[in-house]
Amino acid sequence: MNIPIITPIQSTTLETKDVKTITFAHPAPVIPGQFYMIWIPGVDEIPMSVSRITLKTKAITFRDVGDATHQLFQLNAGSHIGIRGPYGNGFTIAGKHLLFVGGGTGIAMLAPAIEHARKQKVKTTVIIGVKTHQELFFEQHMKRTGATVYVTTDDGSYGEKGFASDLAATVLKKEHIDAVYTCGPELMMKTLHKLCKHIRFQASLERYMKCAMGLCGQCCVGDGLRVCVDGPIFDGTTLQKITDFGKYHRDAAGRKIMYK
Amino acid sequence: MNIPIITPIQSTTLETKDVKTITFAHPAPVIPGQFYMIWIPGVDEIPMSVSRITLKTKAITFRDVGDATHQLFQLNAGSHIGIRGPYGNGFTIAGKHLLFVGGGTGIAMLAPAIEHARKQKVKTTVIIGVKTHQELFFEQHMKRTGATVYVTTDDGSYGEKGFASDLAATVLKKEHIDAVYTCGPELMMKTLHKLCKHIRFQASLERYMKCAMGLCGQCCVGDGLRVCVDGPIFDGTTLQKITDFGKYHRDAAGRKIMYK
Amino acid sequence: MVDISTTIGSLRIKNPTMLASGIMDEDAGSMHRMIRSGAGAIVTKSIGLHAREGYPNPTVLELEYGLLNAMGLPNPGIDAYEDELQLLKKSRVPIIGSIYGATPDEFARLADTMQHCGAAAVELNVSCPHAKHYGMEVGCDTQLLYKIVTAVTEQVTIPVFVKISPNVTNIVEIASAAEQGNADAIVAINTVKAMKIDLETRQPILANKTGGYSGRAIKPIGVRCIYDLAQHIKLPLIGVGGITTGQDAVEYFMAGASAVQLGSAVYYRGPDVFRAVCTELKDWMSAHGYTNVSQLVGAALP
Amino acid sequence: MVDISTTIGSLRIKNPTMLASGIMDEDAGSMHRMIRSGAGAIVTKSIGLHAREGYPNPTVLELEYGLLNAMGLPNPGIDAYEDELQLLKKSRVPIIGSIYGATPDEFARLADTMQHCGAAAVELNVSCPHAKHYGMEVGCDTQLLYKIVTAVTEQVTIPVFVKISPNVTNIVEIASAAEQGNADAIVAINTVKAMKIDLETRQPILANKTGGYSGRAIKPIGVRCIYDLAQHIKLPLIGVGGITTGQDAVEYFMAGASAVQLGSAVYYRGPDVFRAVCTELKDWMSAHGYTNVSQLVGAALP
Ligand SMILES: Cc1cc2nc3c(=O)[nH]c(=O)nc-3n(C[C@H](O)[C@H](O)[C@H](O)COP(=O)(O)OP(=O)(O)OC[C@H]3O[C@@H](n4cnc5c(N)ncnc54)[C@H](O)[C@@H]3O)c2cc1C
Ligand SMILES: Cc1cc2nc3c(=O)[nH]c(=O)nc-3n(C[C@H](O)[C@H](O)[C@H](O)COP(=O)(O)OP(=O)(O)OC[C@H]3O[C@@H](n4cnc5c(N)ncnc54)[C@H](O)[C@@H]3O)c2cc1C
Ligand SMILES: Cc1cc2nc3c(=O)[nH]c(=O)nc-3n(C[C@H](O)[C@H](O)[C@H](O)COP(=O)(O)O)c2cc1C
Ligand SMILES: Cc1cc2nc3c(=O)[nH]c(=O)nc-3n(C[C@H](O)[C@H](O)[C@H](O)COP(=O)(O)O)c2cc1C
Ligand code: FES
Ligand code: FES
Repeated sequence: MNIPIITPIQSTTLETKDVKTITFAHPAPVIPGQFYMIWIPGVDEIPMSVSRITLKTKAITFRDVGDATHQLFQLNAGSHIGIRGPYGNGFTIAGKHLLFVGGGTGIAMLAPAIEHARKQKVKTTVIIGVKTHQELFFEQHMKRTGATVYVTTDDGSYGEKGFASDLAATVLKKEHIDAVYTCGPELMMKTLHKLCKHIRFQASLERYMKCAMGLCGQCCVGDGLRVCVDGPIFDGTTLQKITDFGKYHRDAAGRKIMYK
Repeated sequence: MNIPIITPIQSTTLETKDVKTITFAHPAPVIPGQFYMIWIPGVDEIPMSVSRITLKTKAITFRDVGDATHQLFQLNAGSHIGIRGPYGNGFTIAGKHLLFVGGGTGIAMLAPAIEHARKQKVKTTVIIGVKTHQELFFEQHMKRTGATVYVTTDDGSYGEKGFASDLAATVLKKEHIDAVYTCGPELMMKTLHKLCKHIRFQASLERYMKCAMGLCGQCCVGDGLRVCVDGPIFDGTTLQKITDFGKYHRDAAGRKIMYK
Repeated sequence: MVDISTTIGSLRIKNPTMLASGIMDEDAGSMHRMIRSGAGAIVTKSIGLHAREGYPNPTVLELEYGLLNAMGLPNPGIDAYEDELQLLKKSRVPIIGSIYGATPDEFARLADTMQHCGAAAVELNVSCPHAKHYGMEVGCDTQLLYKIVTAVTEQVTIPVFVKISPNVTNIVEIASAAEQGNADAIVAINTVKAMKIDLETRQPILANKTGGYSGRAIKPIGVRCIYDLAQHIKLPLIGVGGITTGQDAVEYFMAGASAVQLGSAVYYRGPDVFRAVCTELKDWMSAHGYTNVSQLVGAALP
Repeated sequence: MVDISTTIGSLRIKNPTMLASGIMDEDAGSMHRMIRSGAGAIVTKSIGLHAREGYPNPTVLELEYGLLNAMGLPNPGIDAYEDELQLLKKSRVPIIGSIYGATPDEFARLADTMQHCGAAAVELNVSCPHAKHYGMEVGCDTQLLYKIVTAVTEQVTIPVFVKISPNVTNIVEIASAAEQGNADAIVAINTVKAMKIDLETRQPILANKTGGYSGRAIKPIGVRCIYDLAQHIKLPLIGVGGITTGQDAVEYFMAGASAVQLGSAVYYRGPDVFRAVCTELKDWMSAHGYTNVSQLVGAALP
């Protein structure tokens, strides 16, 4: 059986004015980078990466961007959502000094990987890139892991002014980084990918998902790679062969939508 | 799954002019008294008790009495039959001196129980009742187990003249018997049952069977006892409550057929 | 306190688990055992005017996820069956007489006898998928079905249930014909047409070659049928098909059924399945704050 | 030596396992992966004249013994899909263009484009059980179906397959209409109407409420459909429904299919299922002394 299991929300945290974290009981093991399908009964079912992993609970952190996320945003402790998963492959975390680059809400799904790295006492640098200070979240949380945390804002309202990828380029020049992990706008990840020709690289892709079971083909990239099963994490070599990476994704009808 | 598995016949033995033993590979454990459903493809599927049990092979022994048994009778080593089972409960063999009474082909299904008792070094008396000498089989086989074997023939052509139940009455008077096991014509078993008010008694019933899985109700006796699952072996106390025992059975349509 | 009694029109039953037709119901003893096992009502084997031996074996198989059968409507005929029913006259659990025939007149005569034998209701089997001239062949012809149901409802005063097949293009149309004929309830579903081939002998295993699929595999099909019917038919519905646990029963109730029937589950969980399902149902209801089956009926409808 | 190539009318395929419509076939990359995974032919997602987003999620569930889906025919529309097909033009594995529409004219236009894009055949989806105005709604009306098939066969020169539904009273009647319209093969079956209700929220889980049941649970239903069709229809048959192993394929062949399609098995066993099924098929055939698929086709027929 692979159907949504109705689960009560344990707690919610408002991270910014439009970003929320929802915690619920889910005792199954989850690898950082994996995701759930979250059913908002009567509305929609959408993919959400795991943003916090404990033995018995898991959390998701998301931005209110549309129908389903907006409904989800209204829910509070005690409300019920349907959970199926975890799905996908998750990150492979290895190396002596790791760089994590999160753009926008991307930092949410990197957080468990960063926590994991820090628990292994791995030297960890984190760049959180947001448009403006109000959109920033998880900075303190990441600092508490012992990672070195930089923030960039497009408008310079906090931290360094500029793009996360620019700062990443600087870090990559200065430090010896073994691996780069990223989640964020695909064009940002594409830029990072180009910087990481000789560094191990893993990026988490987002594609429209329906089954999340590797069957319907809705989420495919490249030569039939299913983001829901073969991803969402792809490494640099694989991304090299995915010609659509950074170029286009597809909508619910399967039409190409170019990134710009 | 509970479907006939096609199995080649390993060997056949002619026991009398119309009784045959068929041996086939079947590694599953079988309790003496249990039966198989034997599929003769294109003809019928019929219940047959196990007449010989080894670790890897099993046998059935049957009389050519109608359509299906006649077709089965023609088959030789290498022919294929379908096997499902074993089904039913089997005998509970316990006591210091046991009496087995087989009427007609009934001795066939008692044989594994007798062998089992003798392997446990239990004192065993066997009565084989047949109409006439030509119908006798398994006498030597039973003797080789070390049991005391008596034969009765209705016409006196061999052994003692008379009914198996008459001889059983004599044995029960002379010896201290702990338990009686029987298979044969139901009226004979009914007579024995009356003799065994104070002795542990187990009889194997035959009823028309269809599913053999306890579902269709075709084989039911008494208050809904399914011969295929709750039997075919019933003990004296249970038989006491089965008002149809020795009175009638039912045909394929469920009509009562009186014993006479 | 949880009350699991339910009503199907004017028929009240102590618990909503009925024995489905064709399972452990050819003789009084078997039906009595099912009563003792906790069934809320008993549906008899489908009985015709004359004795029928049914098909040769194999007649029943267990496949991976369900059962497959082609019994061929074996039954001793209504006259012989009367004797069985007489023995159950004192039963406080309702006996529902399942009958099959080819014409309105046959159905009416059978129903009449069932009523005389004390049946609390009759169930018209117009849905057996594998008997020439009977069952589905009758039940897919809406005009004939209408005539049959009318003939029966005019003949007897006990409630008339019509058991319909999922093997049709439009199940609502069939049920409507029964509704127009004044049926008191719709029972759905009978088995789904299916088959199993033995690869070694290159032949269908059932003697009748094709048969009817039942058990857990067909539950999603049965639930859908009840859900569709509930949206278009005003009659009470009785759900059948793959019900094996108390939760399965809840699913059928939510789809719109007022009671359920269990067939294959008697194989999967033994005759005690009725008591088990009732316990599971009560437990589920009290854990979820329901006190009455009627609160569940149709809960998932739009 | 075992030869598992097969023919469906004039179409010869290297192995008899085709990718079923709707699975991993919305874009050229996916289809290319399925080709690399060993599929003998690819059936595209069902494509219409215009883009369709399909139903909201949940659209696919795994039930106990099979899958349940109500995608709602999502597709980018034939114009956008042309680009995908262009990328497969060099493929040596036949691409079969699945199309859906509401009228004969729509089907004919779609078929025409498919032919221009290099499709080796078209498959008319007149059997999707959960899309208003399309699929089954079209395929259950024998007159409309006849007109659609005729329109398509008059329009294109490539073979025309018609994929039919098991959710009908008489599947042979439907296939006959297609046969009369000059179809080249019948594909059976599409999914079986079914549903799943969530007990906690008291609502159907699929956004579309009801959907289509596929996978292992429906194999006995699909085999029966092919077996019935094979006895009444002269066209080559393609079996679909629950095929997961080589032995499942053998069962469909014996029932009368000349080739098979795999859908849900891609979930159960991964994309490599095509290669696995072919290996199992070859092993079974050589163990049983068969050298050619045609020796199996219809072996279980009376
Ligand atoms: C593997 C994966 C992990 C994700 N993790 C997160 C996360 O941790 N936090 C977060 O905020 N967002 C995450 N997303 C994105 C999130 O799924 C979408 O923002 C959400 O589905 C939007 O739904 P909506 O109804 O609110 O928006 P809509 O108004 O329906 O659409 C807004 C946009 O969201 C996307 N979207 C809508 N439905 C889906 C769907 N079924 N699958 C994928 N994308 C869809 C489309 O691109 C659409 O254009 C993830 C996406 C994927 C594929
Ligand atoms: C549990 C059990 C174990 C049996 N073990 C043996 C055995 O070891 N040796 C042996 O010779 N016989 C045994 N029988 C009897 C055997 O099954 C029948 O002799 C056989 O079925 C006759 O089939 P037929 O087609 O040859 O005869 P038919 O001409 O069909 O019928 C002859 C009689 O056999 C009986 N019969 C037919 N079909 C069935 C059926 N499906 N189930 C039960 N009875 C049937 C009927 O009473 C019928 O009147 C056993 C029966 C049962 C119930
Ligand atoms: C062995 C067997 C015999 C059946 N006989 C009948 C019958 O005589 N009349 C009838 O209406 N339905 C008959 N059915 C169908 C069941 O009553 C029921 O509709 C079907 O099996 C689905 O329910 P289930 O999944 O609980 O078994 C029979 C089913 C089985 C398995
Ligand atoms: C997710 C999914 C999507 C499907 N989409 C289509 C489709 O677009 N067109 C079509 O003709 N059949 C479609 N089908 C039906 C399959 O092609 C196939 O007929 C059915 O699933 C039975 O085969 P299976 O048991 O091997 O899956 C779909 C099935 C599934 C599971
Ligand atoms: S969402 Fe269906 S294959 Fe990935
Ligand atoms: S033979 Fe069916 S219950 Fe015994």
